[in-house]
Amino acid sequence: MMKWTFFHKLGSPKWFYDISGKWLPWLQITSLLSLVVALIWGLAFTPPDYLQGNSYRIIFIHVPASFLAQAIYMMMATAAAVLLIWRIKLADMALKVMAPIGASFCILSLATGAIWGQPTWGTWWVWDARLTSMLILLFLYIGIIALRGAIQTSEVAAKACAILSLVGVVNIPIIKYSVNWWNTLHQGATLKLTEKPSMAPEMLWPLLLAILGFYLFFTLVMFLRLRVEILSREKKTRWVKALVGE
Amino acid sequence: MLFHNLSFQLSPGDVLQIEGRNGAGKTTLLRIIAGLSSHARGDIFWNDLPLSSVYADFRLASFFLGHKPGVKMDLSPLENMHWRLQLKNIQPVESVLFAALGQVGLYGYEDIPCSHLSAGQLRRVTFACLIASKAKLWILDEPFTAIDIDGVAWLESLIDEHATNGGMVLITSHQPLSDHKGNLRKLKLEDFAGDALEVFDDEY
Amino acid sequence: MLFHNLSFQLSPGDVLQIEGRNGAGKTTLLRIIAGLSSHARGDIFWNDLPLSSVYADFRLASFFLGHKPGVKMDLSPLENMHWRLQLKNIQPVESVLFAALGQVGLYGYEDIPCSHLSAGQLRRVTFACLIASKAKLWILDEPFTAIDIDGVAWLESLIDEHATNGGMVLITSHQPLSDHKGNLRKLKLEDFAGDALEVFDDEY
Amino acid sequence: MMNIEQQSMRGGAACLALIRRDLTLAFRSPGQIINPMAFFLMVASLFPLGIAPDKDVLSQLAPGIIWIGALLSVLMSLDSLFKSDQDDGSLDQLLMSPHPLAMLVLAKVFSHWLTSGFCLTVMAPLLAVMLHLPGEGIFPLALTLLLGTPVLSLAGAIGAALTVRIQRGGVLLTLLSLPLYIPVLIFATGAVNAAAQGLPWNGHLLWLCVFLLSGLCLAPLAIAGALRVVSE
Amino acid sequence: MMNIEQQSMRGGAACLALIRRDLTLAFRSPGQIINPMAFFLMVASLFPLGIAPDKDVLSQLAPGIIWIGALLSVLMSLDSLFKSDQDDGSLDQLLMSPHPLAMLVLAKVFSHWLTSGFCLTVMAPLLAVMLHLPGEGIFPLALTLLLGTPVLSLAGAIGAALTVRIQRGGVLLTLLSLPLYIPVLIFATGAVNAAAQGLPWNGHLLWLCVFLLSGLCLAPLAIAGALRVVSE
Ligand code: HEM
Ligand SMILES: Nc1ncnc2c1ncn2[C@@H]1O[C@H](COP(=O)(O)OP(=O)(O)OP(=O)(O)O)[C@@H](O)[C@H]1O
Ligand SMILES: Nc1ncnc2c1ncn2[C@@H]1O[C@H](COP(=O)(O)OP(=O)(O)OP(=O)(O)O)[C@@H](O)[C@H]1O
Ligand SMILES: [Mg+2]
Ligand SMILES: [Mg+2]
Repeated sequence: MMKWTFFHKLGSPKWFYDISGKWLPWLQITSLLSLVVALIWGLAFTPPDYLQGNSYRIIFIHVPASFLAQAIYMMMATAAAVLLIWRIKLADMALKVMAPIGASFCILSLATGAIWGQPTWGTWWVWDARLTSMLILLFLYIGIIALRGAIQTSEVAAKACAILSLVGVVNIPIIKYSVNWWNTLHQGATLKLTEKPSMAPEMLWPLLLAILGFYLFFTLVMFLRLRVEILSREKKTRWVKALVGE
Repeated sequence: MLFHNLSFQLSPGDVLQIEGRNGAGKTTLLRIIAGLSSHARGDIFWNDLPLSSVYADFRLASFFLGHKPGVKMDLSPLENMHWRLQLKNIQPVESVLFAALGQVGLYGYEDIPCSHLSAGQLRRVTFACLIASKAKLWILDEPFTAIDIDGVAWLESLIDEHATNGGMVLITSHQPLSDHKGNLRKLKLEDFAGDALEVFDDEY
Repeated sequence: MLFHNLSFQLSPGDVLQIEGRNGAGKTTLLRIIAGLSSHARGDIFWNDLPLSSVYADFRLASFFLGHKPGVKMDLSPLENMHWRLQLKNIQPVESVLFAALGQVGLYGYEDIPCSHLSAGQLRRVTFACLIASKAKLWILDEPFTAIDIDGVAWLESLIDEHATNGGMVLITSHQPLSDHKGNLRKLKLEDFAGDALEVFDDEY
Repeated sequence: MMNIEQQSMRGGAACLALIRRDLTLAFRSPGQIINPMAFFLMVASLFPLGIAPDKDVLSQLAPGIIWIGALLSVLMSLDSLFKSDQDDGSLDQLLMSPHPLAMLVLAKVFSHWLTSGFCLTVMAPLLAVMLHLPGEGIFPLALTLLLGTPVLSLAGAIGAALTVRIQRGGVLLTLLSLPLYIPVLIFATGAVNAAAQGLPWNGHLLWLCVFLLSGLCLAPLAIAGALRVVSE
Repeated sequence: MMNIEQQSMRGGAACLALIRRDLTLAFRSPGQIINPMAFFLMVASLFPLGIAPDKDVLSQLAPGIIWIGALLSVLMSLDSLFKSDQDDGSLDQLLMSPHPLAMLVLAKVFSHWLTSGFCLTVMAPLLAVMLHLPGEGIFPLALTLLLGTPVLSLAGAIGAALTVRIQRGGVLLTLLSLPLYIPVLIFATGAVNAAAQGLPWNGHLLWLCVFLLSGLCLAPLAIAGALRVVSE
């Protein structure tokens, strides 16, 4: 019984709107702070790499963006499962707003990777497994956005997108482990939960901070978009009318 | 919101005609009842159980005829009946199929590809399936479309007969149904009408 | 051979209803007359000239409504009327289009994609084109399909009016047409019937 | 409930009837069968035309060309898998059947595979010879196609089900299926290339088996769910 | 006769209305425009995956891959050119128009080209970079596509018209169009390859112009004839 009330509360757009309103200022401050500190630290105060010189500094954008592009997809899949099992409207709204954000991070990862590739590999683009699978992830995002655009009835679109997001999850492990399965140009994982990172600590700490900053920033953007989505979908309800009327 | 506060009950022997002007929501209602569309709010019961829990049972006992005949154009009427009946869990028996086809006036057309049939003949193929399916609940969306005068009379008597044998019929038609046995009821969708155009306001 | 020895003449003010059971060949006949199907044997004249020599003229003055509405599902009724009329050499005028749409009962639906319309509403879009086209000869294949009772009455009066204004109408319908002005003639295809199944014997 | 237990359900018979129907349809309008094969042949024969017709280069490219041809032709034929049923109202009848939809859908996918993937597999050795694939590569090629094309049908059918109500869903279908296709393509061509170079290739093959099994278990459920959802 | 001379015929307006209609339809279900582009991108990105991803080999294959991708995607999009009109009865209305059918048909083909071939041409340089085509080859590639894709649309439309009543005419369309496509493919890739190697390529280009001009003059007549004949 306890569990159910909890879920219904979570599923209520109004509840979420109120709670997220309280979180917003904190999110704004922390994300801005961590991003600014991490980027200044990473770009200006870490020593140049002995192999790549200064070009490696793009790592502070590339790696967080790549991580987020994948993590957002997993969040979408979770939201999709929640939507299909518990039929919670909020999950669909989250699904809808997360897709374009995920696609943006995906594009950012591809772009920074391409820029990085120019000095290190001597080419913008190679057809290696990690890069290609990232491109596929972008296709997945675009597919989900396009499917929603193509189906007019919003309830149908919601469930269809949820199914598609769940089916697409098979690609995440492929992106993750593509570097291990195929010998590719791209670097293997250096950040692992199970092992001690092989990276120099003066590079590692700003990187970790940048990752944190990107996550906070993503949460912020998602909350903002989700709140707009909630208002536009619930515009006929009493509480939104009251809110707007204020 | 196409309609609200709509509620009705169907018992064996009932024929319920759903009436309404073009765009009133007859097709939508029938598709919702058949479980082909999801409904915004409201419940449907079958044998006093919520429909969602006895879908297989409901589907076994009902037959849906929509605007489209559900007939493969490259197959003959006979072949079409074969797969339609198998899907309805009925083992097709050649003699029954021929009898049904004869009854709908397609004698001689058994083995001609359906793409060579006229609009009315095509719909008659579906009626042959209907007869052979032995379903209890018939859901018929404008069954008289493209059917000639003799055919209409025949179909009306078929519906009557089905009702007197304890069947149920849910029908939409713009033509008035003649009611011989007194088991016809009518449901005017206009009485429950919401605003059709409102549907679009929500979306745009 | 679907029919032979069939011959008729249509003058301004005439309404000719072609009757026949399902599969008699009504659709086939109308398509032949409209020049959409080639006919085995026989001649068609338009203004006393063989049709094949004055096709453009004939097409300018006639309007064909078949089993399929000829309406693009992704366009709105208004947009559909635009291209339909332009193809008929008519410059669409906004006010005329709106008037026609209002006349067929689609007021308020002008800008809604046709895929969101019901079966009857979809056919009404074609009638709006028919009204705005100002064609002289109307070739209507079962125009009453999916039209509600009020719509049928309205359409009958429209046909009557067109005939009294000197137009010509060639119509097939299984429903009896009410004849107010006395300009309705009927053509029973059965009287000229060949054997429909023979068609297939030739082929197989 | 009671009704179902009284009447024994003939789900298997329904599936067989559906397979028979789809195969009959395919044989009656043979385009449906020849279509993927002709497309396959076309892709394989356009390449030597568009690219320098050098035997050595060609033999290196052969596995890739053949597999891409197979992938594209399966993808093309998938578009009408459910759409043809939707257009004539048969899909409604499928949805109204008392038998489990996942089972019926699996039957449909199976007959789709028989008329596309299987025919391509049979044809592939011919193309392999035309494109000068080394002899050792031919058997692995056929094997990967045999294991891989059902996965293509299954995964693509999910996309086909999701786009069944969309007017020109072709592109969406492509976009939706592609992410699922690429792993198959990579492992399959990897296997053939390895075999052609005399390296072990059973690792790749194992992956294809895994894909096939998981596809067989999960895809029908996803397809059935998608069909129910999308039919509003 | 008399009637026509009385009323001035607005053939141009009808063509414009048709073009506007088709473009509106394309924009409304954007799949129709993105479809060929996505397919194009897909073919171009599948190849490096299926084939050894070696930069030098790839840059040699690039013109062929791009042109074959363009050819296939135009071909795929042609299937629905007249069939979508046939399915909803619009084709009957087209045939019942008093305006010359060849003109209307040309309008349809033009809007088809705008939504397929033209978009592909715009996209091609991107793919060229992705496939490492040498810089000198990029302009000739775009130019050959600009001249060649209208020919593909025109020639393919003949096939599309002939197969409009056939249920799954895809394959027939392919078979009918292919013989007309191969010369275009050969000359176009020839031009790009020549340009990439620094050789003169205006001879090839001239041939493409000839194809385009003769296609513009003859194809509409053939298409119109085919439509009239096939509609029984
Ligand atoms: C367009 C090209 C590129 C793409 C799409 C790409 C994609 C990715 C992705 C998806 C990750 C996350 C890996 C994970 O989750 O484990 C990643 C991490 C990384 N990338 Fe890239 N990358 C590209 C180019 C490059 C280049 C040129 C370099 C430098 C040589 C590079 C260096 C790294 C590093 C060091 C990591 C962190 C690995 C880790 O700690 O797990 N990437 N990249
Ligand atoms: N796919 C759809 N999306 C949104 N609205 C729709 C859709 N299909 C139908 N409608 C709307 O729903 C309403 C009811 O449509 P429905 O097809 O149920 O009418 P109907 O009573 O069957 O009419 P008819 O007698 O013309 O068949 C119409 O106003 C129509 O505009
Ligand atoms: N494409 C075709 N090929 C061969 N025969 C056909 C074809 N279409 C129709 N027929 C046959 O021609 C006959 C007449 O068909 P038609 O469609 O003209 O009938 P109809 O009078 O319009 O019937 P309905 O009232 O059912 O619409 C039918 O017997 C049919 O079997
Ligand atoms: Mg209806
Ligand atoms: Mg007819």
